[in-house]
Amino acid sequence: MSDDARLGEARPSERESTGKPPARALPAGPAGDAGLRLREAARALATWDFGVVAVTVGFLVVASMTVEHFGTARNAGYIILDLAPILLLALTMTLIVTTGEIDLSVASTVGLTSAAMGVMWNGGMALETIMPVAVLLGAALGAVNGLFVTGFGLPSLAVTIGTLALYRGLAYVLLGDTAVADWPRLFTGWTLGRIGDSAIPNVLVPMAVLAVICGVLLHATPVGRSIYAAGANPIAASYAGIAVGRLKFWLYVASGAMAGLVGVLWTLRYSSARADNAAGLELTVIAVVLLGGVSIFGGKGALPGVLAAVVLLVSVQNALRLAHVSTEALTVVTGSLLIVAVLAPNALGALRTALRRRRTTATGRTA
Amino acid sequence: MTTVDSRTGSTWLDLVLRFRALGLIVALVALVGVTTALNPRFLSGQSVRDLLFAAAVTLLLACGMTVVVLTRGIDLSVGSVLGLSAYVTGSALSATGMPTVFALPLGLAVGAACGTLNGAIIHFGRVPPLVATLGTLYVLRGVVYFAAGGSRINASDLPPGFLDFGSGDVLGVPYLFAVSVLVLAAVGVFLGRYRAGRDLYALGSNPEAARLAGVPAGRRLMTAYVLSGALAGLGGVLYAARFGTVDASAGYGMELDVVAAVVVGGVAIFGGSGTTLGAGLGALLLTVIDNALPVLRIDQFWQQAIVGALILAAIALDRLVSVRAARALRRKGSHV
Amino acid sequence: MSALARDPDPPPPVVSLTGVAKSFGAVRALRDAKLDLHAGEAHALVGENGAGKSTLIKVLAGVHRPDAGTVELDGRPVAFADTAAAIDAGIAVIYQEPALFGDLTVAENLFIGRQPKGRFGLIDRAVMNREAAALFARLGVHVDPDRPAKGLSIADQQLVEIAKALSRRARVLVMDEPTAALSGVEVERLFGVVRSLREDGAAVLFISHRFDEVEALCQRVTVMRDGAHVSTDLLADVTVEELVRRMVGRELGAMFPKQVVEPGPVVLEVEGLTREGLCRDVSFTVRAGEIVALAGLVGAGRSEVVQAVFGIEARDAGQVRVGGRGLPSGNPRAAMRAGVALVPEDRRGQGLLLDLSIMRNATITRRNRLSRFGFLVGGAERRAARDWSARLNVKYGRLQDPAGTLSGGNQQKVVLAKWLATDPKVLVVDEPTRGIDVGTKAEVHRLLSALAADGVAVLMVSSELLEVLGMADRVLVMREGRIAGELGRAEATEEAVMRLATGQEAAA
Amino acid sequence: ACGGTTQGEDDGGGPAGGASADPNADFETGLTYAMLPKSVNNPYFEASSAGAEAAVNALGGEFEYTGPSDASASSQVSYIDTLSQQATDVLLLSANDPNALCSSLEQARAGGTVVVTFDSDVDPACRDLFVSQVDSAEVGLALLEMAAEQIDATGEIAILSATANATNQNAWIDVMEAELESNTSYADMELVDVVYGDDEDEKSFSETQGLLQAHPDLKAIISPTTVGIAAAARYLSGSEYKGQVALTGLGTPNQMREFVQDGTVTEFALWDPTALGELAAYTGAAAASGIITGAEGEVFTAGDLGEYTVGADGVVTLGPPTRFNADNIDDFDF
Ligand SMILES: Nc1ncnc2c1ncn2[C@@H]1O[C@H](COP(=O)(O)OP(=O)(O)OP(=O)(O)O)[C@@H](O)[C@H]1O
Ligand SMILES: Nc1ncnc2c1ncn2[C@@H]1O[C@H](COP(=O)(O)OP(=O)(O)OP(=O)(O)O)[C@@H](O)[C@H]1O
Ligand SMILES: [Mg+2]
Ligand SMILES: [Mg+2]
Repeated sequence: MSDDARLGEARPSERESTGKPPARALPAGPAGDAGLRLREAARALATWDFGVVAVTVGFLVVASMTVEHFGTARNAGYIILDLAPILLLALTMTLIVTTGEIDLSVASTVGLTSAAMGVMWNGGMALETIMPVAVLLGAALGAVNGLFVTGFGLPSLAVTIGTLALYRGLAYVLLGDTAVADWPRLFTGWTLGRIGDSAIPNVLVPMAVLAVICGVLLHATPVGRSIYAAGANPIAASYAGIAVGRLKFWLYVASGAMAGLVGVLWTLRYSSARADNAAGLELTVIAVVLLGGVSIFGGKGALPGVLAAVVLLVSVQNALRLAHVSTEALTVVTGSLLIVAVLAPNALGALRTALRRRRTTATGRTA
Repeated sequence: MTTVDSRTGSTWLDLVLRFRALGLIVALVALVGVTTALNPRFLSGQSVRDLLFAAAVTLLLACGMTVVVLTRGIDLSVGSVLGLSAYVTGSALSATGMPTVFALPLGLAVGAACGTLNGAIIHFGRVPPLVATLGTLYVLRGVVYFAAGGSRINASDLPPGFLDFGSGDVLGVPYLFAVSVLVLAAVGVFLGRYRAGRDLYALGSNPEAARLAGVPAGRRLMTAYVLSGALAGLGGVLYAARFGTVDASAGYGMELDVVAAVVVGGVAIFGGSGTTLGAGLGALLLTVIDNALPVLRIDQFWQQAIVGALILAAIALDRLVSVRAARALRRKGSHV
Repeated sequence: MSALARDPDPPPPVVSLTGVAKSFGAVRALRDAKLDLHAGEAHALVGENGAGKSTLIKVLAGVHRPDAGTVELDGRPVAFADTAAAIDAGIAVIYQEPALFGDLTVAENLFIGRQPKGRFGLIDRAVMNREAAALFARLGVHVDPDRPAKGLSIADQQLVEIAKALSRRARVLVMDEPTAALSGVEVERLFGVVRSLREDGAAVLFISHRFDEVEALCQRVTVMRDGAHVSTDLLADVTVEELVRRMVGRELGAMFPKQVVEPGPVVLEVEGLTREGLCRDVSFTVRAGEIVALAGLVGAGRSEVVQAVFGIEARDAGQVRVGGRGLPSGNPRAAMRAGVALVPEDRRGQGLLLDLSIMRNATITRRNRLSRFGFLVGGAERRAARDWSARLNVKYGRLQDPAGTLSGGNQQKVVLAKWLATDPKVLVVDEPTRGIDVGTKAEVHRLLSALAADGVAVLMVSSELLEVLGMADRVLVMREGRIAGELGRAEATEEAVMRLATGQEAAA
Repeated sequence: ACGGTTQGEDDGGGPAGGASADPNADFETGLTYAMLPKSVNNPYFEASSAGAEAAVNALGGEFEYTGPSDASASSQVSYIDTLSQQATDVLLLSANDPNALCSSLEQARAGGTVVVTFDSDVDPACRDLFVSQVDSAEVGLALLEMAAEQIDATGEIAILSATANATNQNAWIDVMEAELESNTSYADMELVDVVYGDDEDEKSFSETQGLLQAHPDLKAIISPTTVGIAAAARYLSGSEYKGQVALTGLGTPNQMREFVQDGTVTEFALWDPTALGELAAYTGAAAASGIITGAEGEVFTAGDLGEYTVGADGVVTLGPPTRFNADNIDDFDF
């Protein structure tokens, strides 16, 4: 536009105002540029994701050196199998929590889809049709959550506590106290099987694919931007032309569908369709999402951290079992992990600011 | 500007605003009515006593939960705290055979200690409440496991006086329920009519503004979590007194019920608004549902589903009321 | 200096800040700030956006701890641990951004932490509401003390903030752009009250970008630039031009660089627009190349109108057409697709994603256009953001910093940037220069008229009469939700506008 | 695409046949034993583990008692995987689900671990032996018999069970229902309701309340679970129904003692869980030492418990349940 140039000229000292830190423009004192760069680097590194990833890697290394059987490919396989449902549910949960909402009903949705599968199987349907139907059922259940949250504007925590009970209850209505177990080995075998003769479980493939999809969606697409915006300030988001309600609705549908998928995997892995499948898993999923650095108030967080958190939690439990540590300790560790993981970065942050204060005071005096 | 006559056309509106609990009471009455119609025994002395007994503990915890939720917080550790306090008091009573009167203060102390832990982690550690208390939920439960292991405190180990306190009543009102209601009322007054109480609302409504207005956030948050913890501790004592048996799983998974009660009671989950009265009614409503379904001979497998559906219905109703209120407010605030 | 030279033996300052420094990460908000406040004086503090004014008073108010420098009260050095300490020391602050408790009643907002007590230390609500009502009466405004603060317009919120500060009967009253959202009438009343406080011996610090107000209220003025003290004089000794030069360190072009352009075809048509209880039967048109202003007293319903035009709020009746095509009610996306942009009045509430980075904020409205094959990769966003912050001279540390860390005015610039970036056919701006310093204000005005010259239809809501008169081709004056009259550029004078706005026309 | 996989096309792997047994072999020493209960922190399993540990010490092996804190199949799977990596010789398991554990158990057995289930069985194809506290029929009949004696075989009865999918409880309930149908001497007894306390004290407690309110004419409650019967007894003893409504089922003497003494409960039954654990350990040892393979008819000696014979499907049965009443209850302590 013709006036841009003029706008530019309007300010002779444009360099100063085009976003170089004022600290550069002003005499920066003895600490100087080098010090500044150091601090910038430090800040860049001290992001939450980095913290969790680092801790996870560190743990894996130490554990495989100290804990017998931990470092083996076989054990890695078990770990992946164990974390699969948590990780899958955490993917969509991350998206939802980033918009400032929550979905406590995921585990119950898994249970209900699993029970439904059992009923359909007993009804003589083909597994090839049952599986997609189960995923669709999950999506529908998610849509119900979405409707209550976005349509009627009810607090998602309340709604999904309600559906947590409702869906679990319906699961019992469907299957009661029975369990459906005669699943074809062809399929149950696949869920436990390994790729070729490697130690890598088959389930890793869909997991990886879905993780990448969610990661890209959240971090490299307009939708992702909208998700963060909706979480940071819904009003401003709608002023920016984002259909916040619709966005959240579809995220709930996605979460439901994901739970449906997990229901299928769960049923086949344990070759047992039961009303109480995955009971209580929701808290674990929330735990890893928070551990992964996603803000419960929305607008903050990233997927890599969450993925690392899942690996960390599951492998810690695995290592403790291998090390013959009692269940009690396992519970305590899980909890402490959650707290410490959040405490530590804060403590570091406090330390850094303290340091910086002393530095700048020094420069302040010399200035 | 907003030229407003604070009185005109706002009588029912004020009622609703001051008394959001209206919808709940309606629901409660309706439910009891229907149940009694179908099975008169539901209002027989025995079953009413049972109902009040069952409500007592949830009521207490919901009361504490309200206080923290008002500050934009949440306390998921209540179930574990209850378990810990129940076990500690139980074993103290059975082991040392100390007089029953000391049970309450002991339980309160245990709970308050846990609350202090939560508060410290949240305030000094700057850990979001949900994370912190989800953590202590695990940690404290683990502690209970350590302490209790596979052992179990049986009614026979507990002093009869304590059990009498658990099952006795005045004029048909169980002691336990009476205790809960007294606590509820006290906390209600504290929140509604004392400066410190109002500060909690302020903190939840707009933390940054609270800081600018010089509200002592640290002290208030601590108060909230210690209170919540202490009440959960007290709940533990009532639990032990009522059931006489305490094992490592006491209060397991209770947190979600309590949160449900609070939310159904119309306490805003993101802080700033709500009353203990509402939360209490929420707790009562859920307990009545739990007790009514078996009485109505509703198939076991349907019960949980129905509870869920009713929770949804309750919050939807509450929402309806508050939306009405907001719209009226708008009109009230406008000037054309 | 000169101020004190004039006065044979000056009383010791009530408050004096010296050598104050404060940094936020890489940003050095204050380097070497200095300020003296005397009892019974109204002291103006002026400076560009981001000069450090708000930060300085936040140091005084105990919000921030200074990295270096001293704060003295009655000549005694103090270090406020928190805001409570400062409040106890008799310092009351009206912050730049209203910070109310939406869930509490207006009265409780005023008295939080010091509510009047009755028996057993219980809060006495009746007394509290009475005192609140009295305060508002003193300000000559009517806000129901018993209604929740939620839903108050930005203006009413600011009035509540003012009442809050006044109610503390402080010895030091600090006002950070209290008038930004107010219009003439409220401002006059406010000044009346402030003067009486000053005569009672209170020291008043007044931050504003409106020099007419500064001259109307203050005796002395301190100029800040880049976080440092520049000068302190008696107002009588300096001209506005001189002050502006010291603030921005250069000469300023015309304040209202209005370009006369031949208006093109009608782009925006509003017909019989009605929103229950907020505005009624509003009709007007805006042609390409035109700047049309919506003037009126605060609360006249202007924001409601423009919000309905953009579709934020559904309209109860009426039509909105852009380029002849009707817009669906309550659908901002459709409005954006039709080429409408709205710069909302409440930048923090409606404009910004405070926790997200400056970059995200500046590019969120263009997230789709900036994406390649549906993916946002590479530096497209970064380039766009840097480019636009440069055009509007946003002063920031790093593009990744949260927008919330920007100074008030710079936040406003980011909001402008994100909407101008969509190069709209119809640009609707609600209080576009609220809290923006003179330099930038001139640029925004230049920008608006340049956009008009390019054939954009501009609809401007402003409470600042000079701005309205300086920029508008036509002025629509609203009163109590209705359009009270329309004035051409020629007939639009302060008197004419105020008469329509206040409804004295009938009397005259 | 293809016709589709539907029921019946496939049946799980058959029982693990294999090496022939050598009845005269000695018990190997130095074996590692792991006991995996439904969930830890449960007094009943604590008792079993005590018995098993004693046996293992006698056999000169290593004993570990480990398991999840929640009684869910999925968490048991993780523990089985862990144990099979550590190549435990003998796994003593009480299963939370008859099928969910199979694939993990198969891997464990492939790694040479002998899998002996006790208290609650899995699909016979997935384990070597099952040590049954009693056979389902006997328990079901005994429970019904006790109830009948206490209400002289007339009136409404109800059942307060554990979780809705508890394998053994459901088996016993089936037996009772069948018996009520067939046996004429129970003609005047009617089973009006089955409710589930999920083996949670509190839930069982309120379910009992519900039962009594829903069925004013209820004569007896049968609770085939230690948690349930204790909770029910405690409710009854504190309510107006005390003495009016009979209560029987499976409970531990220590929990029920006071209620037998105060007349709330006349008679209830249980096997000795300690002995059960002990037998499980010996069975595992025998199988690991090649003394038995799990085939029907094989015989082995379980320490001072005496001699036992492997029944059909590799089931070893402890014996009929012990009945406890005012006369004998003080002779037991578990
Ligand atoms: N909390 C914060 N974190 C980081 N930077 C900050 C923070 N607060 C202020 N700043 C920076 O400090 C500088 C001064 O901000 P300040 O709000 O004092 O300016 P101001 O003089 O009030 O401007 P305006 O007239 O627009 O209000 C700005 O560059 C701003 O970006
Ligand atoms: N969300 C709301 N809820 C209730 N009343 C509102 C709301 N928004 C605005 N109002 C009222 O509607 C009237 C017009 O609103 P507003 O003050 O925005 O008009 P305005 O002319 O744009 O004033 P301003 O100069 O503040 O923009 C005012 O009385 C205001 O109090
Ligand atoms: Mg400012
Ligand atoms: Mg406005």
